[in-house]
Amino acid sequence: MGKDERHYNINKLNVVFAVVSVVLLLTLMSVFMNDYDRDWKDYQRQFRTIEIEKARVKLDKENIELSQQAEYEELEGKIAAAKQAYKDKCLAQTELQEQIEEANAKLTLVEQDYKFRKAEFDAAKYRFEHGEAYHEHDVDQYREAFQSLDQQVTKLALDVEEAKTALKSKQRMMDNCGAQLAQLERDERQMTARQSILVRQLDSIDPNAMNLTNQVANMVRDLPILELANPRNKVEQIVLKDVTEDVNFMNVPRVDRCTTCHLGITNPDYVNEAQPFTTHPNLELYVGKNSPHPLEEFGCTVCHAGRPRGTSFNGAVHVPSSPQQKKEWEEKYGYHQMELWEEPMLPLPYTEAGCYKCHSGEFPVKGAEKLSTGLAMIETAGCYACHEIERYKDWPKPGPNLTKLAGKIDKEWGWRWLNDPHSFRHNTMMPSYFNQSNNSDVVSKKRSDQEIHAILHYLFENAQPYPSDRLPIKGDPARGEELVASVGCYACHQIQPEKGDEMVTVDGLRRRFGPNLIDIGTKTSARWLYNWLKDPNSYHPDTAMPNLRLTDQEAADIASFLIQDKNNAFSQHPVPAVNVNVLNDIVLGFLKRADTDQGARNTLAGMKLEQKLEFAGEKLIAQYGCFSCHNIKGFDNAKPIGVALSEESSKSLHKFDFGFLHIEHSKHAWYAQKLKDPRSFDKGKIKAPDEKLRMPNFNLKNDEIEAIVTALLGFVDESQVQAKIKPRTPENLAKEQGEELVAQFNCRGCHMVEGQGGSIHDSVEKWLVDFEEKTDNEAAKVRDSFSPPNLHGVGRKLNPEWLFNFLHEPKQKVRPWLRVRMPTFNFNVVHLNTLVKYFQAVDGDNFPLKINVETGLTDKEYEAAAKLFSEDYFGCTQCHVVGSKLPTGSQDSWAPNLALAKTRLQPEWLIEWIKNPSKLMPGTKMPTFFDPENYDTSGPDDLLDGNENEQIRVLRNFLLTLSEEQQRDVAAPVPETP
Amino acid sequence: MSDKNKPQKNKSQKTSKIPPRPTAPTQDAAGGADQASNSQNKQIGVTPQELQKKSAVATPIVRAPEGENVDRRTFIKWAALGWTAFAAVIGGYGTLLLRYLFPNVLFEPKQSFRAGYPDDYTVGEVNENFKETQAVWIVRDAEKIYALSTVCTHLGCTPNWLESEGKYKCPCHGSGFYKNGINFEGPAPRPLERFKITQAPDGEIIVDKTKKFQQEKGEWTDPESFILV
Amino acid sequence: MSENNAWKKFQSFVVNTQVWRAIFRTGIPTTPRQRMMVVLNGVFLHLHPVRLPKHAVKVKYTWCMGGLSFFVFLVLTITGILLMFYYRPTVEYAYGDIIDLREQVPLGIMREIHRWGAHLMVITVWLHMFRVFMTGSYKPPREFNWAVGVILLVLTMLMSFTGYLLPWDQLAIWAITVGSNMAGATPFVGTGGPGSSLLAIGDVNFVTSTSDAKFAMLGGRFVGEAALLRFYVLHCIGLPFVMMIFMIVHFWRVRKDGGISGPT
Amino acid sequence: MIEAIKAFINKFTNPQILFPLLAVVYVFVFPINKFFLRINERLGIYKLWTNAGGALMIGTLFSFFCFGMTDANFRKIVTKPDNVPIVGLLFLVVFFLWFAMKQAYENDARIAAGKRPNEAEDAKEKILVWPDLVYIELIALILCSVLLLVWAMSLHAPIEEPANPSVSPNPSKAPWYFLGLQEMLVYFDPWLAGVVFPTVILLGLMSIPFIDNNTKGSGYYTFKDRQMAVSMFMFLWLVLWIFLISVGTFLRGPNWNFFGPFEYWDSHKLAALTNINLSEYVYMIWMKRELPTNILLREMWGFLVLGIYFGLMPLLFAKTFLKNVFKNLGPLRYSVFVILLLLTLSLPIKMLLRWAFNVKYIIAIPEFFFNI
Repeated sequence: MGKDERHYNINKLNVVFAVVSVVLLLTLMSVFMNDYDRDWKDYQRQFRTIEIEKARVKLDKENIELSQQAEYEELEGKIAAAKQAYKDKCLAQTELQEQIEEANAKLTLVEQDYKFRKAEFDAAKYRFEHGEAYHEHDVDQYREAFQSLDQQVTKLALDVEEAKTALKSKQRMMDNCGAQLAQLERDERQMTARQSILVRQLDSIDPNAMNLTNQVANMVRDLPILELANPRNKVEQIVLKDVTEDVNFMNVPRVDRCTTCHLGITNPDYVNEAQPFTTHPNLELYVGKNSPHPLEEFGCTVCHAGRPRGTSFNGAVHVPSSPQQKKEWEEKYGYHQMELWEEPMLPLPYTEAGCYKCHSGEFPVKGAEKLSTGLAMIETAGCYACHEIERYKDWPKPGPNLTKLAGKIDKEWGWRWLNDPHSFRHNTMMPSYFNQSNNSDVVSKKRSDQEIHAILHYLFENAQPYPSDRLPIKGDPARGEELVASVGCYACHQIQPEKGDEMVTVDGLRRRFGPNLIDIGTKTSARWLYNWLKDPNSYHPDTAMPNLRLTDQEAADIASFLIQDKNNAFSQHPVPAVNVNVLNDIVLGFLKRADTDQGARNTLAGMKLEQKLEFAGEKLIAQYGCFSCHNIKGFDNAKPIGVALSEESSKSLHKFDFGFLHIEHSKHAWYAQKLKDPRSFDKGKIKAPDEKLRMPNFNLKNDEIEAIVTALLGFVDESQVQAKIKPRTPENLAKEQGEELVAQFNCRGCHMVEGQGGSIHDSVEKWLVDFEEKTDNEAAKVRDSFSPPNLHGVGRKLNPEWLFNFLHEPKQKVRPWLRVRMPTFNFNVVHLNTLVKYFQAVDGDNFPLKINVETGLTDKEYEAAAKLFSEDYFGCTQCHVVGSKLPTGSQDSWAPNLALAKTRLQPEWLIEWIKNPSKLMPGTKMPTFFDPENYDTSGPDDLLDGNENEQIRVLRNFLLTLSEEQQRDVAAPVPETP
Repeated sequence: MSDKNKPQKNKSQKTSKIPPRPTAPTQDAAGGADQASNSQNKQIGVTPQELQKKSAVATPIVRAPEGENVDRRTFIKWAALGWTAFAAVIGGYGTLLLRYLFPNVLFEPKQSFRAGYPDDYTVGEVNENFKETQAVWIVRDAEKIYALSTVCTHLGCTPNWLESEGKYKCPCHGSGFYKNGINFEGPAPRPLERFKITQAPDGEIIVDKTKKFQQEKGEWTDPESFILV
Repeated sequence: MSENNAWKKFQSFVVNTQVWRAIFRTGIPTTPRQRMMVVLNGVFLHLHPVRLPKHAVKVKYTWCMGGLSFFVFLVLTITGILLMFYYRPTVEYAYGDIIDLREQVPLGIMREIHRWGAHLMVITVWLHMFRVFMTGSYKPPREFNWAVGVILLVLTMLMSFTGYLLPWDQLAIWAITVGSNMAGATPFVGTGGPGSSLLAIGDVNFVTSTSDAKFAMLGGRFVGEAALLRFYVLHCIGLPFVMMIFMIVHFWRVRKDGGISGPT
Repeated sequence: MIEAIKAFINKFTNPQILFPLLAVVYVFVFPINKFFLRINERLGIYKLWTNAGGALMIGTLFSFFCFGMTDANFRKIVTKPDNVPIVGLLFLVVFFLWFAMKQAYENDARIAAGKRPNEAEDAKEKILVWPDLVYIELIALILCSVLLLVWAMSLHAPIEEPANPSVSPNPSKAPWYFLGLQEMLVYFDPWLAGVVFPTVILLGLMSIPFIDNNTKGSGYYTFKDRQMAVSMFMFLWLVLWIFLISVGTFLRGPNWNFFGPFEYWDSHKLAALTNINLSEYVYMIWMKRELPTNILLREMWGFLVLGIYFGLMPLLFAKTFLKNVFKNLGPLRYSVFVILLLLTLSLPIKMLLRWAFNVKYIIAIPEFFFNI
């Protein structure tokens, strides 16, 4: 062996080599299979099965429908006959056919000849033009060539024409012969259009419907490797250039692959299919082709979040909406959440959060009920006061002004209230600071008692006197009760003793806009109430509580009614005495922050009890942030104490402290826990009293929490969707600002604005039943007449000047029969302008819109108009108030005061209104006098030659002459100041 | 110059025997093939038959050394298996590379668009809805619907549809086209192009701009170039 | 005198240090033996034999085109590497980066050198081939090396072609469009090539605009983002890698086939 | 006067004139067999390969460019940054052609006189590589570097407007070294000009050593020892490669129309394209009837022509004027050689058919993109 210079046995080497090669080959093959095997392919296969099934069902239906149509059968028969006829008559004309062929050949030849000669001609033309332009030597030669070709081409063109005519005449004979068949076939195509599409669809997907070759092809095309060419299973993606993904260094186009598995998402046929094939709900609003959010332009993840490029269940970072679902997914998909993805999919209950990033300027967000509720909760609870939120930057403080506190409550009540506000008023938005999970132990409790004392002390010491008048007259509680029910208090307030179990809604929150007035007698005095009602701004300059212009008597009545309600149990809650030792600890703690231990002790020793209380009170107010919601003397410029929330949900999950709580590690779970029990993250932690979490407990119900969490999840960085956000045009800004004011002053408590609101209607109905002796049915019928008006279209309808003045001081009685009052709000000029602009912007009009139109009338016209106005024709006064004259018709159709038309209404609008009221205000009670379907014949024929336009114009002008004082012979004027 | 020996020897091997190829056999075990091809080169003008014969003789690459020529059959079997598998692996690597070159998705802008339903178009109308966004006219005549490119075949300007005159007229150099896209005046050398047009399962029209049909190539009769209605 | 002496002393000290001798084995080549050893011992000079027939040293015979091609290749490699520091192969940035090479980057002339060097290399390679043909140097035993040379010629042109796209200007994309359209006409595997419609089963076409030769080249249906990246990778890594391998073979075979050709 | 010269050159450079002319001149400059060699000698064309001849060629080329540079249109095309290398290439090719041929003729003269070629004389002496060759190389590298640096400084690399896929420049040209192929596109479909021919060129180049079994002429410049090989190579290299590149670069303007070197590139220039397929010739023009609908029937004439060209011609050649070659090479090598030769010739043949008879395609099956 040594001689051969060999060591290994070649046979053995061969065997080893063969084995390792085969192993490598097998490994390589499994690489291919591993790459080939993807979940989404299974889904696409499944989907195809469903698709085939659906198409088959549809086709069957279509076929049955067709076969039931007599027309179709008839057509089939006709076609068969026509075909036979064509075969017999037309095709039999062999001579003609030969002629056609011949003519065709001739034409082709002549045409080619012409084409070539024409090309030569064009080139010669250029050469000649060029030669002439540049004075070339051979220009004459070029000219000659050009001219001769010109002649040839002209001649050939004629030849072509001739050949064409010849062919056409022959062809026409043939065509005429087959014209009937062609027409019939066209009819058939039209009739079977849907069927043939289905047939074609099935041909392309259904193995049973295709021939063998295609079956083979469809198998082959999806094989490993070969699938590179023309596969059926493929990753679907939507690339969105203007909806970006934030990759920290920059924003890059978003690439959504969700539709790879969610294949039926835009197809309404799949409503009842299971995920992932089911149709998206509400295609008119989302994803649908004609919706405002078409799939191609918005994709999926910009709203739903998740990992857009993922093509597997876990890769897309789905998030279960409940623990059960999580368990289910774990079993079914091997689910686990991808931890290193910042934007996991929004769980189903919180999906509406996705709307916010684009619709952050809207109040409320239309179509997103839960998100709107969440935002309304944030507004009502005043979260923005402690937590900076971009949207609520300039909003007033949500709590009452405490600078004149001493005039309203006593210290004892104050102590009990601070100790546990919810025990006095179950649904108050004043949150609980004490008796919480991190300060309920005995030591903390003792400390809390003293803290409350200190805070109250500070507040009372620093309260200005409230120069309130005594009740001038004795009030009548019964009348007070009726007034509360009728003037409109229930638009914002409720008197609700028990916690209801109704779900929180935007509308419900409007009725909770002002405090629940239950047990108010325990809280304050009739005197304070009287003064508050007469002039709320004197107690709280920024209050949203308007002035209802109550008479002294009315105010006294209401005060005396409200004061009756008392809560004795609450009053009996013991108030502990001031404990100097505990107080000393508190004071010392605060002192030590700025001093040495000894220094602090020295200072403490030098303080009197009063001083200690005052000192501790101030520090505690600063610590708890009371000033964020309430005006408190000495805290005018203090900064809010909470975390800014404007882009809270763009924050990395790592920045959320879950403490020692065993809850799911997700933003939504954290938010929910924080809202449920804000202090619970302190659990198990050892903290000094001033280190403890401070966020108070709002006693929120689960549905309220869910709504708020939805809104919070929506608070994200908007840079990704800049291109999709409504442009900040003056109109849109006017709308935004107006909507903001509408929310701030709770206009929707009384009015329908942009189709939402009018929360007061129910209580108006109740009032009608309770106090006006109407039956339930009657009340339901006339409740709209006795409720504040719908503000739909007022931008176009009202004269902006009038609107401005009316909002400022609503003295004029447009609807004198109403008991509910348009109160006087504390609007400043900016507010007023904003509102007027807003209403105009909503109606698409530019501010300021004021058209001067000629409103004069000739005598003849006046006469005609007066007739139209009268009972004989339109009978306007049946429903409309004119001046102080109430309508003659039934209450449920009473309508505004026409005497105000002159100053109040836009003349142009009036024309359109008279013409077709329900076009401007769908569902209006105003009758349509001119039938829009047959407009030209709709008016009375005997006036103004039956010219409808003229009739409307004179009627409009007539209305504009009406006034409170003088009216020409229509109704006896009884002028009266409102 | 003094030490001439070494390079000289080297040289003599290389240069002196050209042609034919240097005869000094390379010292590897697979020298057989080399030698065969050497002899081939010596006599110029080998016929192909000869060539084949020679190479056939030269094929056994490995001479079984003494002591190993136990079972020639097994030997060949294993060698064949090993080398076949190895060749398959090399082929597999090639396939891997090939497959890798074709991604599953494309980031190119979509070349197809949905254009509503046949009923959205009236007979005889030239629909300009997609002229701006997609550079396509959709035309419906008595029988069919087709999609015309709005790119002039002359220099790529965009012609205008003149309803009253029933023609497309290019503003750049005055080329004129009939409603069906055939050129009849001006410098345009050929008719406008048509695009692939099909119907989705829901009956919606889909225009695919990746596939063009040119009249001069006789492609307008292709069933994908129109929809029958 | 003493100065000179000191210098000599210093010189001999340096030359006799272990470091010096570790690096330079032969010393200053003044004797024929040392001159031989220089060539024999140096890894780079070892490309050459120690001595050559006189004609092979004459520029008249060799034109030096092969050596220049290699040199220009090295220049292109170095300038290319430097250009990569400032160039990003994306549709967003490529064009601007090229502009900035002239406008802003210090010694951005690197790009000019690279571009003209590329043209120069094509020319020198052609002329090298021309010279090799004219001296009949492809004849046995150099047939194989001639074939390797042809491959290197093709690779040179492919290098130049792939680099042509990178500035991402009109010149670039249209030149590549013209070039890549030809790939689209490849028989059987190009959509526009003869026989492509035969590679179909039933109604299912297997050669489509996303699965033909042109697509494999461009990574897209037309010259776009993917094409830029593919060409960049091929230009900077793929083709140079292949080229290096063939160059090694080429140089090795030049030596093994008996050095530069000459008359017998 | 100058204008007249320019007009003349404009016309003269039209490929339809220049190419045949070049082909004819080529035959005499590079005589492929004894017959042409005799003419060559009689006409004294071989004198081109003397110093005076070299000076004449370079001088002519130089003065042509000098003259041309006075013309704005010429200047515009020639000084386009990417065209400059081709101007350089032209000079280099002419120089090195002369340089190689000069040495070849010198050697031929020596051999005729019974001496050995110059190289053989030199080869007797051995030279140490260090320092002679190493220095020569170093100097060459330095010169090359100087050239590159000066070139880089004096001429900016081109950068045009940003890429725009929707606006194609007219004309759109491939990189200059592929312009020969693009020029072929005028006469052949892309699958031939862009795929088949380049492949054949490469394979053909690689097969040269195996077809050329002439043992003489290795390692020295010579013409007469390898007359046929050199002449054929010159046709490919000078006529089909360098010339076509020059045409593609300098003489093809908008719409790939021909423009003389002094002509303004007017994108409105029209050239009559009246080409017609062989089948149309046969059926429509000669038989005066419509084309048959059956593709095979329609194109059988084209297939017939091609069959004759590639099937019968080699046999015919083998019997006639390539008899010696056939004997020399044997059937296999001969087949490869002759097919390559025929493919090479197919380009000028197709050009001539196009110019003389407006033949568009010999076989036209656009249905399968199969046009020849």
